[in-house]
Amino acid sequence: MDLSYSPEEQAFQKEVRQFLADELPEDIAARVKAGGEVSKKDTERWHAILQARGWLAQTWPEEHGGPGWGPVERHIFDEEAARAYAPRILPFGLQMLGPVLIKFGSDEQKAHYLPRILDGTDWWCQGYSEPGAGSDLASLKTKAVREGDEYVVNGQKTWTTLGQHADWIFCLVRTDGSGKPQEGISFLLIDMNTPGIEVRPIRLIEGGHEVNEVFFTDVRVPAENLVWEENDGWTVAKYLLTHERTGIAGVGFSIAAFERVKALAERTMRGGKRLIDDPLFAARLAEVEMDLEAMKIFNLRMLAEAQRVGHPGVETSMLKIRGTEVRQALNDLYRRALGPAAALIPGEAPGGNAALVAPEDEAAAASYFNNRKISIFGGSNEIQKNILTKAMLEL
Amino acid sequence: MDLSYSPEEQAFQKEVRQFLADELPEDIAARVKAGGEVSKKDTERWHAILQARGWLAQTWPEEHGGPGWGPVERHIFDEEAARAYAPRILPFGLQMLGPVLIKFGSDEQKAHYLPRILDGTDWWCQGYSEPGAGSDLASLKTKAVREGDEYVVNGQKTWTTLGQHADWIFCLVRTDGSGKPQEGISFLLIDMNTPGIEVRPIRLIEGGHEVNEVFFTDVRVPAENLVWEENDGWTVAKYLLTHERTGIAGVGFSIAAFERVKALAERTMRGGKRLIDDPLFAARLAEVEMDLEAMKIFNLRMLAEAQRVGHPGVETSMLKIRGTEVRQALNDLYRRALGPAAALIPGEAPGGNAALVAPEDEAAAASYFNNRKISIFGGSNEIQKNILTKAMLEL
Amino acid sequence: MNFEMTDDRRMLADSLGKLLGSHFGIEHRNSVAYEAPFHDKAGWKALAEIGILYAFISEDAGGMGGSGFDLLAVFEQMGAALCPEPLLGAAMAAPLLAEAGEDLEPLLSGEAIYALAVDEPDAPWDADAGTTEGGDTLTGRKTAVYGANAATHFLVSARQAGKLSLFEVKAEQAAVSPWGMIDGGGAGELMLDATPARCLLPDAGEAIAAALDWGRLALCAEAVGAMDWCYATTLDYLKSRKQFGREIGSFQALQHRMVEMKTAIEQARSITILAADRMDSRSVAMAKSLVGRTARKVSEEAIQLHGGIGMTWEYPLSHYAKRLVMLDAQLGDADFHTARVAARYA
Amino acid sequence: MNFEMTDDRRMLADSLGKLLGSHFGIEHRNSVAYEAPFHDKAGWKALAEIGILYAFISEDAGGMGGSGFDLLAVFEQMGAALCPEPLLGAAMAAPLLAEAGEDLEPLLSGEAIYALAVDEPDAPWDADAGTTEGGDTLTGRKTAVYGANAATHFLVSARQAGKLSLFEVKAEQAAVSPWGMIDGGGAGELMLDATPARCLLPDAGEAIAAALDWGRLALCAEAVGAMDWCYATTLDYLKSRKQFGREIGSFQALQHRMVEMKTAIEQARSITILAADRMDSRSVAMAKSLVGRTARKVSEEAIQLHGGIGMTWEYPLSHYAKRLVMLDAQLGDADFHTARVAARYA
Repeated sequence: MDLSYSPEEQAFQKEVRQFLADELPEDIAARVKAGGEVSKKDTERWHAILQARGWLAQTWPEEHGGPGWGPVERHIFDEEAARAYAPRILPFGLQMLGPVLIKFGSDEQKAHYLPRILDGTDWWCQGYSEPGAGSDLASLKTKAVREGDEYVVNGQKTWTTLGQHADWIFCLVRTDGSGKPQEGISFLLIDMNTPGIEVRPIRLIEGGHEVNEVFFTDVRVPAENLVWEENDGWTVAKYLLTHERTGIAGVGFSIAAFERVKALAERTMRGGKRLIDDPLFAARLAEVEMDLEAMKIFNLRMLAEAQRVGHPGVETSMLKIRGTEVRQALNDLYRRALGPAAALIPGEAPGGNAALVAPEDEAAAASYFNNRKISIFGGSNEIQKNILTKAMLEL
Repeated sequence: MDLSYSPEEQAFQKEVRQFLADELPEDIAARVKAGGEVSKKDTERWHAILQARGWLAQTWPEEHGGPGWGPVERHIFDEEAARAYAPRILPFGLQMLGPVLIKFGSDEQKAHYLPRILDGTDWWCQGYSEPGAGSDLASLKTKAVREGDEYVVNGQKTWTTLGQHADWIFCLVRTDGSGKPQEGISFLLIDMNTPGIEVRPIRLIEGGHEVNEVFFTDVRVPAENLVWEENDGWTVAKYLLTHERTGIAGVGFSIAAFERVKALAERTMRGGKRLIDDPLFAARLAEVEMDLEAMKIFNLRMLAEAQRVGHPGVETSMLKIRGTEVRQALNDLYRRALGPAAALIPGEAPGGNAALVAPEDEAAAASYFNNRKISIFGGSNEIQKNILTKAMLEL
Repeated sequence: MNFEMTDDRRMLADSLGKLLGSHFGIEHRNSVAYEAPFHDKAGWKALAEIGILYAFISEDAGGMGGSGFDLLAVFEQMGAALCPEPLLGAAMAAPLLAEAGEDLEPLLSGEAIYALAVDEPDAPWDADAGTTEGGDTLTGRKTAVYGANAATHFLVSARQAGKLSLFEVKAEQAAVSPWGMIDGGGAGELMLDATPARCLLPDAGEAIAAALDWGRLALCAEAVGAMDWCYATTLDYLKSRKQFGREIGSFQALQHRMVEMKTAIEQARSITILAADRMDSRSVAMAKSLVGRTARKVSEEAIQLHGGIGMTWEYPLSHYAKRLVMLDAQLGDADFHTARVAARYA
Repeated sequence: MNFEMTDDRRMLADSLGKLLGSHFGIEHRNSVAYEAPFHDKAGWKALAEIGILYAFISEDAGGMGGSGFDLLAVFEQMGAALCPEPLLGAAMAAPLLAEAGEDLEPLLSGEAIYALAVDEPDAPWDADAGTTEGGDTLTGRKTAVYGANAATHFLVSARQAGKLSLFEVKAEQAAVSPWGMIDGGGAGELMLDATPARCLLPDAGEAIAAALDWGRLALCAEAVGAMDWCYATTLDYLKSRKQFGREIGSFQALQHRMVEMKTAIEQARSITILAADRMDSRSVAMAKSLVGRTARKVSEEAIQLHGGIGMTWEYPLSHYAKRLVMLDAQLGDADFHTARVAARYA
């Protein structure tokens, strides 16, 4: 057993740290730390900085512009980036569509789309979920009917994250309704500027706008935008869902969240003593920290296994569950540590002498509420448990 | 709203307290407090004392020798008795068979069996569960075949509490195997001295002997020992299972358990201070106390409703679940409060100067383990949740 | 022993429920709850007209209630409708004004809106720890004053001659920095700088502690009302929503979680009844702690069992969920009150 | 980064597993575990002969192990087989004897059986709080000395010239009041009354703390082994047992609980690996706390998922369940170690 990184990995970790120290814009990191929304511009700036270093498309093979990292390198980058309050890399083009095109796309599709993802020309969003379908992805109803060289698309997608900024959407559509739900699905690339597409915002619980509904009314899509074979899109969809789940535990986010709670509790006074010195609060924090420390090792175990056998195992579902539980527990403690001031709406706090909390802590409650999503989206924890039941229990 | 007992109920409560102070033998109460086993003799003594006062058959109508109590009186008695460390009243004859005979028995059966339950002539045990059946009662396999004026019984019962002391057993047996599992069941009274009956002890996790397996090999039972109609025993069984669940929360036991933990934590030193002054331990105890205080009121709400409409509602299943959770949480804290000394086997502690814990606390761990049963037996908590699902969710 | 509401309270609760249903539908509620002054004058007037403020004052003192069960009847309805009006301040002010022998008519009629200002930033939830000094004027800062925007009067605690005293400050003479609450409604920072004040009670420690307990009970009752709503809504959802070809309510893992939610709510209701009956600080602390923890759990479970839809602003559940989580932070959170209960063992 | 066991450790673990399987079948295990002296001389000798005691000593000092991962390899097997032999004492004594420059041969060969005696009744788990005074003889009382019946030597902490020192007391010169443990194995009260003693380390505070951490790690590893066994056994049961006409494992509510159990065990294993790697007091405290809580939960869930059969003496699970619950009480329970971790924030 050896829990430490190899000398090469340690050197890489140092390199990542140095890169973040040198290249991550301070203003962006401050906004991430404060838990507020990261603008499209911020994301684009950060993507460009990463691409300049060749570190943007982290899961792509080198021949297509990836950095040639394995799961451990990606994990090291994730952890360091989260600690440094870097914005997340938007997954839609880079982690979702890119690998799909590399595996299933035609040579023309690869040549056309991949470079545009890398250089930021195309901002992609995802058209998977539909209203009333939830985790039951295969029940999708959006129809695409072939008419000559085009597909005519009608239907509705939902939970489309950052769709308001997107140039393109990759969609699962139904091209044949006669068989089982999983059959007759196709994977289509659609230009968001095509007539007949309407994007409507969905406001989330805490008030933010990050997801959307996307409506398709007689949207005409060139047939060459079909990826892989017609009616075999489920193969593509499954690949996308199971591909690259090594970052699923969100360890970096939890480490950053833990540091935030601890720092806040150190400077929060409650009746003459620091909150961190309150035995009950400290015990609650300690119990979450233990879970986090355990999860770090559990995550490394999964990474080592993924490196060894070439793909992550079913443990990723356990890590998804525990990862979201730990983050949500930390979000909860963070909000509670603020006491009554937690209630204030971020950005609407009274200023000057009347300030209630440090600006970086203002979004504690909003983050808590927003992060209820992490146990729902991306395959709810209940779905993960069903997956694990099948795999482990063989029942 | 009025949470207090009526003047009559208060007077009754006082009367019960006085009775317990006067009549409950101190040596028996000491044994109950110490959590050890209560002997058959102790139980018989206590039953006789209660019967002398007319308070033994608490759920029976007055015409058959009951005290004419309603659910509130029974609750008051239970609570006071538990606080005073009275042994429990054995339910098999008094709370199970008695009401069954009163509702389903022939006049001859009532006249013969009821007085013998009251005066202690017959010690009854229960023959419901079978190996491999668990909560799925209707799947029972013990067969009774009619031959002339007799039934010939073959099969096996299990989890027969205190069967080692019993004179009689009431059994569910299969008299017809052709229909649905619930059909073809009959309710039979069997003399434990009949040839062909063998009682084998089941030792429980903590080492105690309170339950048994009972084997029947060609046991001949007079046909007059059939209660109610042949093949309609399921009606009787259901009545027995749902009858009189108002005491199901075990509030009295939990109150006594809470007092025990608190008293122990008050006299236990941990590194120079009392355990009760440890903020973390005190907080854990406080959280259980709140649950217990809530449950007391929840229980009273159920009793008031039972008194109003004549029978308890589905809330009894919630009270069963929460009641066992609270008791088990208190058992857990009690064991933990003892620290390393909790491990010693009751009755085998070194004496004299080397004594480790007060004799009354010796059984803490044994009780903790033994009481894992309360969420399993009598309809496991999972079964209660299924019952509640059907009733409340109408799903 | 009787757990039925009296007819009077039942009638009040029913008419309150009807009024809230017609006046504070979720869209109107949201427009009031999330925009200053977080207060609908017409709605407040209607609430006052059906007499709910009288529920906070005993008959002896000119009201029609004044017991814990009166608060229960009112605030359960407020919670079920998620009404953001600043009623909490009135519930706490009423016994204080009565104790001080003040004219109660302005409060009872709804003309005056009172807010209680006792907490300070470094010691929220602990009136005794405040450092504001009192006299003819007050100087100091009070934090998280609920209903500050709408208030016409503040009841302010301050130290005077070594004792905790209670003062009245008129809103027009006070400097308030208001802020909106993420779960709806408004609060404010009361910035006192030689602010004119009138002493109502020179020795007010016990009276303030009791008033805070009234407020805590009100919050517990509000939570119970909101939890009932969440449970019923989630149950409806589980019965109607289909996934993988069947009602999601047919999944046993979800069924058992619904049973646990319902059981927890009944426990929370029970301890709230206990607190309303006893109205001693221990029972109220137990109720606020257990209800605070249960409310968060119910909120989280209701969202999770709904899935994505429960996360959206448009779906009313999200607002109930926010309220249920955030009310724990008002007047002492679960751990604060657990520690109070635990301290009594010592 | 590599989470595979080295070949040496794998071989040791395999041969230990085989030996335990053949020698300590559950019936023999129970007869040893629940009857004084809670020790099977032949079994102990066999354990010593395959060299497991060498795992506690570094190669430099004449052993073949000495790292946290060596302890892991040994105690996981001990836990999986529920072996009651007094190996914990040896694991803690080994580094102390090495530090003191004592001859290790008697320990390594299994001839000498060491027990550590540091806790006292009013301050269990806290060696520093002991009041026993040391010198040429010792007077005082040590509590919960594990393996006391079988021990040939006691390593005893006592205060000497203001410092915590370590003494050796020979079993034949000691007064021991032994007691059996409900989860199997024996402990004893060491009653010291001018008992002859030999000082091994005059300034032993750090060494004793480190030795206790080795013991805690051993208990964590033992728990992981026993939890794996419980999980596998419960899974088998769910697959084979039928109720209401179907495998009980087909009930989704039970499935989800199995997933939670498995996830919790993997977390416990992970933090045990962390502690074995770091062997600092914070990591060990975190491991002991998380493992202690997880072990209890696994024990309770395994019984509950089995139903009545899991409650019986005859069914091996009940003994694993007892061990998993009770090992939390050895060398500091979960709350004790949580408080230690929490105190580091201050």
